[in-house]
Amino acid sequence: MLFATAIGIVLSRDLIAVVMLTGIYGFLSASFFVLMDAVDVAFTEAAVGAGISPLLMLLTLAMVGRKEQANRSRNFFALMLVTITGALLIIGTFGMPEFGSANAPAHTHVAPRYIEQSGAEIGIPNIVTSVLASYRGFDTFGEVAVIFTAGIGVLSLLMLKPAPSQVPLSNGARHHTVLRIVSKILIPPILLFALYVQFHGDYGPGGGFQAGVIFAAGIILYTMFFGVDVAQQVVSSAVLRVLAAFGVLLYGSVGLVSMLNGGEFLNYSVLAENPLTGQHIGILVIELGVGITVAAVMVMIFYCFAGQQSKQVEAEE
Amino acid sequence: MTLLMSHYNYWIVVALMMVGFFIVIAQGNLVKKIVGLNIFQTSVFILYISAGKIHGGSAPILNDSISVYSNPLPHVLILTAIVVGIATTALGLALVIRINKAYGTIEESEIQQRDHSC
Amino acid sequence: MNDAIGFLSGALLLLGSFLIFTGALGVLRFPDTLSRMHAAGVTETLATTLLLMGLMLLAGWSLVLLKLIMILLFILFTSPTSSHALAKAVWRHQEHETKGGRHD
Amino acid sequence: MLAVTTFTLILVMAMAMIRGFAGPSIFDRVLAANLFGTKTVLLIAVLGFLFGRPEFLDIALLYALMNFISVIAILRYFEHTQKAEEGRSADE
Repeated sequence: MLFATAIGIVLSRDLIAVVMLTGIYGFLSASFFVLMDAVDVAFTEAAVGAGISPLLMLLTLAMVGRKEQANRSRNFFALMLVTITGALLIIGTFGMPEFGSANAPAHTHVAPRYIEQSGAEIGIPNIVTSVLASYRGFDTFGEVAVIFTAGIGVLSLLMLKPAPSQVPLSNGARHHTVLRIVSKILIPPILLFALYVQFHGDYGPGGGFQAGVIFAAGIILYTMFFGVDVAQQVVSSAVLRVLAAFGVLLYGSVGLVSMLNGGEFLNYSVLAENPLTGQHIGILVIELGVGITVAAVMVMIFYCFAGQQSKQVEAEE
Repeated sequence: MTLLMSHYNYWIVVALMMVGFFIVIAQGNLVKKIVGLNIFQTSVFILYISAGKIHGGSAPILNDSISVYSNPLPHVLILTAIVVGIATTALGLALVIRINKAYGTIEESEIQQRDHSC
Repeated sequence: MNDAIGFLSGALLLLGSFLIFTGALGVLRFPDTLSRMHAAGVTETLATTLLLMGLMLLAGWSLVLLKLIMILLFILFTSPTSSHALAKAVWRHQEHETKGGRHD
Repeated sequence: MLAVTTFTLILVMAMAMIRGFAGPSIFDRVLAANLFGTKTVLLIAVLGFLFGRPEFLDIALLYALMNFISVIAILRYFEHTQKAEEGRSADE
């Protein structure tokens, strides 16, 4: 089914249809991840692949137009190249271990240690969270920094001049009474759900990345109904910038504090008398940092895109 | 036959990857190229996740009643990769918007024409 | 008692599946957008409710039940809303088309 | 029973997808995507019970949320472009 969707994306010329299919594709791959036992990944993919990325593409399309031109000149060559590469890769797969076998090399190196020891060393049930936040804390720190940098990049490309625009997107939403009221009812539970995901990440699927995206989704929903300007009065972009940096700094400072307490950078065991409690505190705080950064960057990116859009409307009128 | 049954996940990955690759090299539209890039990315995610699956295993959340877990390590890697992926996608789309502003089009061929003519 | 609950949930699940199938058939076969939307919108709420109720009976009293109720509430809120918005958009679009036609 | 439901759901998802490919108007595609999303929510819930680990309903909840948001976003987009077009034609 995934493959069918992908083919559909290739064939479709109307870019909106492409975006719709991308959404379906995201849902499908997320379901696949659930089947493969990767619930945390499915969580993230559902929020990102099926929610945020089609949204951003739509906003882009609103600015650049939706029709694609026919372009057949290089197709034959491209098809050849793709077929050859694909054939080579398939030959390569014959050397790969069998699907689902427990003896594959990937399962014999460090993973058993994580599965057997993390319960005793970190003390939280969700192994993914403990690997993410504790064993590979350095890595995750890097990822958060990457997201922060991407946020800065988008900001510098689409710098939003704080000119008070009189034509916000919200004009169209005034007569959508049903939609407005329903979304007003729904937004608080969404934000609450985000917080639940944030703090429940130790025990079930969830964590900072997912919670950040959900929180951003709630604010984006609000923005879509009430316009960028109104939303900026609630969460201004200056606050967002500070928050994005604050998340990264929070993460880093946890590392520094553990160094000051005599451990290594990001070694949470020294944060409290009992190493397990220390790990708990450390993971909670850095997940919070991750969540804040992700949410702030996502909303920031959305503001940038939507702000461009309302500026363009003004330019046209 | 056993080979078919035991390696089909890799073939799905290869097929998806090639579709994404095809979109990136053959299509002139920049937004569509980004979609293709996303498909390519997802195929890599699927490769990792399916490598982490163990038959009869369950999701890696500790529970007394379960003894076999799937490998949590690929999950961690892909989790962060997805979020980084959306960040880069956003950056790419922002670039597309700027290109559209500067050139008035997002078709690769037209952009090249304009570059050559001036 | 347990048998009765199992039977009841099975019946609910079956009925829900049947309704969903009819809805999808309608979406696939009906001639124009608005009637397709009708097929989807009408079956969606009832079928979803039936299915989730069947699952609730299986779940028994637990956190799972609470989550199922949350999902049910959420779908009950959003599904008619999005149908409404979609129908409105289609209607406007068609009106727009005909207006444009008259102008030409 | 659960297996039957799962099978039906997958079948329905396939049907929605056909509509998504074929859909003559863009609204048909939106409808298909919406239907697809709702069915995915149900599928995840049912699968959770089928595999005996029903704790993962959070994911289903998130799917429902995302489905709603994307449908609303698309419709808002249409309104926006339509208004822009109307503005343009009024200028001309």
